[in-house]
Amino acid sequence: MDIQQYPILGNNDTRSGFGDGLFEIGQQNTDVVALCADLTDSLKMGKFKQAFPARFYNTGVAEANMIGIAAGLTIGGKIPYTGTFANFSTGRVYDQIRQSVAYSGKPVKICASHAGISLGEDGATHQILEDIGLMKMLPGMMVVVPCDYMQTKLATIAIASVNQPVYLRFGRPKVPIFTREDQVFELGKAQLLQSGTDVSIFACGHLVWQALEAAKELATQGIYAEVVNIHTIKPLDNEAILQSVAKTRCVVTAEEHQQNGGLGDSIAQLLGTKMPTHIEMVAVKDKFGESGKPEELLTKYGLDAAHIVVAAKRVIGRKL
Amino acid sequence: MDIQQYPILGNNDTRSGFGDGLFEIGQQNTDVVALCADLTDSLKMGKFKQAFPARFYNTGVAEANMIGIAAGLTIGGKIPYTGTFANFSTGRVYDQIRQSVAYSGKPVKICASHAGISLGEDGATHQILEDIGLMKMLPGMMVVVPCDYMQTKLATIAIASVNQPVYLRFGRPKVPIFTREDQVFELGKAQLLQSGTDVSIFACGHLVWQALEAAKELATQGIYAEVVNIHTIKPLDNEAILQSVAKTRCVVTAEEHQQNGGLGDSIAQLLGTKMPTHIEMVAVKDKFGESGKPEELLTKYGLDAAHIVVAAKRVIGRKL
Amino acid sequence: MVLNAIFAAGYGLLPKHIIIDMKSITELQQLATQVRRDIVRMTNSAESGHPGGSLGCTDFLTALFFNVMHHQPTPFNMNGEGEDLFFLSNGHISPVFYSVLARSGYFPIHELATFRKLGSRLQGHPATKEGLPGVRIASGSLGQGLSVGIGAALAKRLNGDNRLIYTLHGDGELQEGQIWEAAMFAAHHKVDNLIATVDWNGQQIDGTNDQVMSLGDLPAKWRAFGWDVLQMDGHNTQEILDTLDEAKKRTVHGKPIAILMKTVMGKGVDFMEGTHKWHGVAPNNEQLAVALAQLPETLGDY
Amino acid sequence: MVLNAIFAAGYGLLPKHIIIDMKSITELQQLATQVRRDIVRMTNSAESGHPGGSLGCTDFLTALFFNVMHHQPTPFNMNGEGEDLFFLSNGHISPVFYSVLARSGYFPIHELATFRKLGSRLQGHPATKEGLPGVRIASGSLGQGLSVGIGAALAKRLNGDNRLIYTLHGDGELQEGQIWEAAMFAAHHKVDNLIATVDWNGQQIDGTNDQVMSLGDLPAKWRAFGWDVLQMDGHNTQEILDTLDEAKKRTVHGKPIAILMKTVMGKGVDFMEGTHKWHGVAPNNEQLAVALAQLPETLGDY
Ligand SMILES: Cc1ncc(C[n+]2csc(CCOP(=O)(O)OP(=O)(O)O)c2C)c(N)n1
Ligand SMILES: Cc1ncc(C[n+]2csc(CCOP(=O)(O)OP(=O)(O)O)c2C)c(N)n1
Ligand SMILES: [Mg+2]
Ligand SMILES: [Mg+2]
Repeated sequence: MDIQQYPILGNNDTRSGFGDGLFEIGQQNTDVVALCADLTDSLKMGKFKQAFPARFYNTGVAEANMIGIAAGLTIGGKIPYTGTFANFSTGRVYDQIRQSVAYSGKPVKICASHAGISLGEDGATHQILEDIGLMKMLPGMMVVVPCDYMQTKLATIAIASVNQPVYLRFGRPKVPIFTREDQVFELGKAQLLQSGTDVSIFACGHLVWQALEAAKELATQGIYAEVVNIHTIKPLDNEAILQSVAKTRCVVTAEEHQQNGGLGDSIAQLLGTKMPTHIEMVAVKDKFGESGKPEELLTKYGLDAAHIVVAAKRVIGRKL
Repeated sequence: MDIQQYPILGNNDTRSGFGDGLFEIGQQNTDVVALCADLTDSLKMGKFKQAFPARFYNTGVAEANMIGIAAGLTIGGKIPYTGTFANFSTGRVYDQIRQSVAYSGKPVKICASHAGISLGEDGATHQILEDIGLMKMLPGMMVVVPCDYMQTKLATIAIASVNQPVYLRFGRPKVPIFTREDQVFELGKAQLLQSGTDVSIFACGHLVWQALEAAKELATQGIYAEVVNIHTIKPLDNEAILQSVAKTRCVVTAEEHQQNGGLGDSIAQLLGTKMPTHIEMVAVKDKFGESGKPEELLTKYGLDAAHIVVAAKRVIGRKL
Repeated sequence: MVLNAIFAAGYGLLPKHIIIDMKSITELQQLATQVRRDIVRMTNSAESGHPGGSLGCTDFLTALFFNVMHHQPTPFNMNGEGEDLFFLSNGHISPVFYSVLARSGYFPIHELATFRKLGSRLQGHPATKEGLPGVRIASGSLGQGLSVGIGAALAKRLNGDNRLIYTLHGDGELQEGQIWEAAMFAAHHKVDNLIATVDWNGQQIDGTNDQVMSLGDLPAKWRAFGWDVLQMDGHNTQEILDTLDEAKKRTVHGKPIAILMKTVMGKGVDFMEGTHKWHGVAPNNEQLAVALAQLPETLGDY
Repeated sequence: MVLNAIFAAGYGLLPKHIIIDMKSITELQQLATQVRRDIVRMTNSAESGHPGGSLGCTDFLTALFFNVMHHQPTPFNMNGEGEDLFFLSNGHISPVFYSVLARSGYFPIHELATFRKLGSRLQGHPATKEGLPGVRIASGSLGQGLSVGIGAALAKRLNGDNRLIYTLHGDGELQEGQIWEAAMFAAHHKVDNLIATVDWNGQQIDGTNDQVMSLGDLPAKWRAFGWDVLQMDGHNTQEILDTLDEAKKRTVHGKPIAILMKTVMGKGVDFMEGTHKWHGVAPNNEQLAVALAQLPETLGDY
């Protein structure tokens, strides 16, 4: 089997992809407005703010109000991007998103940085591991979790044209860039990064790179993993997933999220209702996070290539 | 096969079970305090308020504050029960529950009425179908969804002794009472209501009665369904579920909740990781609800005995 | 004032002086009586809903929709360019909102009969999903509408559209913290194309505001949050028109404007007046008959 | 004032006059200098954390923990019967909180070295999960601590425990609506065993409050919400003690008490003073050296 080479093109945080994408779409489309709740630099929204001060609103530390204002701005034809940490983008304002955005069908783009445990030292109050689950339960909400700087940039631009609410999740630490600006990036379409026959690894966000690393390691052991980037968790690309599983007949899911409610559960639901298959989930096991360096935490909470390798071997051993 | 008879012992709303249970535990335990956000009668908390005015707090229309105050009351040894509609008990205050209750390990009892689509005429803004999913993602949170008046009463009393946060979900409409006051009710232990061999129906809340009705109907067609009441969704009684599925080899889940994130997903996760099995989910399919009479809505959204029957037959036809 | 489509072609440019259908005080009062009939009939028929706050806000909303706002019922334009926009934050008083919308021409008045029934566009709380003309955002979960109104006001500013945003809030609703987040924002960002009205009926579900959660010195609260505050009697049509006029004059002066409107919950139906008991209970058939006897039919029932 | 276990057996009955370790102003100031050293050393070592607000609140928290509160560091009692309790609502200033706790005897001072490191009890934001003595609730997500403090105050009232609750809040934090929900509740329920202090440094992450989201007339806001309001200079130890004394005298008079405390973000380290830039940035080694040179070691570094 061929192991795809994904050379590291650089190292950057996905939030910078958001900041750069926001600036670019702001240039292209004057209806794009941006809101931030006192975290402009953390969200990398400074470039947009500088360039388009009249289209940038700081709400102060008041996230609920930010969501409501964003919803209101759509009435008047604006395309609002809200930016704050993932916890304050979702859990803090769930009911506001639910009523004023999702149920009202307003095309607000809820953009969330510092998602997952890899935000590091700030600790569990900030490390939300439930945001994918929160947002995917809302009817009409698109949920997008790009894998690196470049894909986050493309996703940020792409969601402007989607006439529905979108949740865009990204993170804090610098991670390898391995997708290219000229990639085909289509919302809602899973991305086959590595073909394989023995196990399907479905990953999102920071764990896509870990999945590719795991596949390389597995290949040295004669195990050929298929790696699929599920950058859009909702709507889920059922077809691509079922097609891969039909071939490999066992699954590993990998995400920086609670096991309950995340990508893994979306796939378990799909398979349970369509094609029962053994699954191993690489995810946080119903625990709060803690302070530490991003890499330390990913290892401690079992969210790295090594754990994906172990999970893959285990699930292959259980194939039906 | 024997079809268990569950005579209807009465008709009452589960929220009255909460109100009566709260009053009873309030008599037994002077550390029990109750809080409500301007919905005292809807939550049936009037009896407690009347009897123990000094231990009852109305926060007005301010749910976030209510949760924080409840958390604070535990520091001082109190056992606070908060009461409001399910939407305002969860989505409105997710971050407050997350930080001040769940992560802080405070034994607040979050009691939620008017859950699900059966709240009826108020419509989708109030019909939360995501609350089980919201609460089950929180580490340390127990999630309890009793099936009738009597069980809600017992559950309300039982959770006082659990030294951890609990989410207790119940509803608005009057529904059959079929469990008895002297029943064995153990938090965390699934309740086998009907033995069967052909399919396992795992249900919670109002849909347990519908599942029993469905089993009766299926029996007339020579299909023997096992009906298990999963009144505690977290921690899930994995053992009981796996034991049942080992026998029946196919599953229907039934709940008044979004399919994404609910009981069905909990069971799909368990089975996908332990015992892949065909599942049919009776749940709301990624839609908001609407105004109408409870029964009309349960039918329209596919949440009744008839739909459970169809699902059971369908999944039996797909058995591995 | 209600505009119809023909005048509105190419609006946004709509000249300020086109007043198609300005009502006299008497006409407004008659309209209000009809709206009150609609409210009690709708809630009776639905066997649910919120007559109390609806009846209390009838005089205000009638005046606002028929003599104050520049708006165009048909064809309904979600983005409302060139129109004044209204947002109902206390969504539970949907009966009065729907009645006023229907009677302004947004949708057929006979549709009021479907209120809260399966498949209706008239959801228990206002919703956009079913496409009811006149509703621009869902409400019902309290506390969100001021933020939404501010967003719409900011959009108007960006679009160079000098029409105004009106919002309505319950007094109990002001206990929600989001209201004060929004209040602070509007002052800071000088959102001065916004007029927020509070239904100051002193009642909420569990009792009076003072019993449940006192609002204290309410004008002082709004002033401390940087708003220009007016007060009015919400049942005196002339005073409503004058106050709204004054409020409009004060727009574009750097401050958001709050009108604290004293009302009586249940106004117009004697047995409903002044008690929280009628916040969210529908009249039964007997009660309906008594109520209707107090509310002469003026424009024809739906 | 810090009490130790031996005096506290059977407390709740603890007599008011037992003052074990009352410090002079000079001693408090020396302590504060040491706490400031701890803050810059901890954040430097963690390469993250929030020195700015921590330094600004050092004088207040030192005075509070060493001369004002009746509290018992060991054995730590989560429920704090018979003790005054403190809640840090602006959890990001955990460095000053941890330093003051350690130096009060809640846990060994050498543990300050573990701040924000894997496996530490000193989480980035205060947490209870790891069992750090002195922390009674998690904070970090802003806006929640006033509600929590009110709950603890109500519990004290129910328990017939006449000790007090102290809370601390950032000024940016006051932009969160939950604060105003809590403020309204405390006034309505006359929670008068509560003293809430605001770190009025005029700064938040993106700039000054006035740039980001002006708090307007802050004393007027608290008064309009029914609170008894005091103001003080948060860097004048004598004024802090006097104001806290006055605040204590005003408790149990039917109103919750707010102290608006003027501080300078980054106080005590010249290059950090008065700018939001040091809200959440750790000093590097060079900056640390400069900072420490301005802060003489008084009680011994951890
Ligand atoms: C966030 C939220 N919490 C609670 C409710 C339930 N609720 C509906 S109306 C109401 C009382 C509101 O009082 P007020 O705003 O004064 O309205 P009025 O009773 O005067 O019509 C409450 C608590 C809600 N709809 N939304
Ligand atoms: C709910 C919430 N929103 C946003 C943040 C991110 N955040 C942390 S501190 C801060 C600024 C707070 O300003 P202030 O309270 O004045 O603290 P200071 O900067 O003065 O220390 C923000 C926005 C948070 N921790 N919690
Ligand atoms: Mg009211
Ligand atoms: Mg500040």
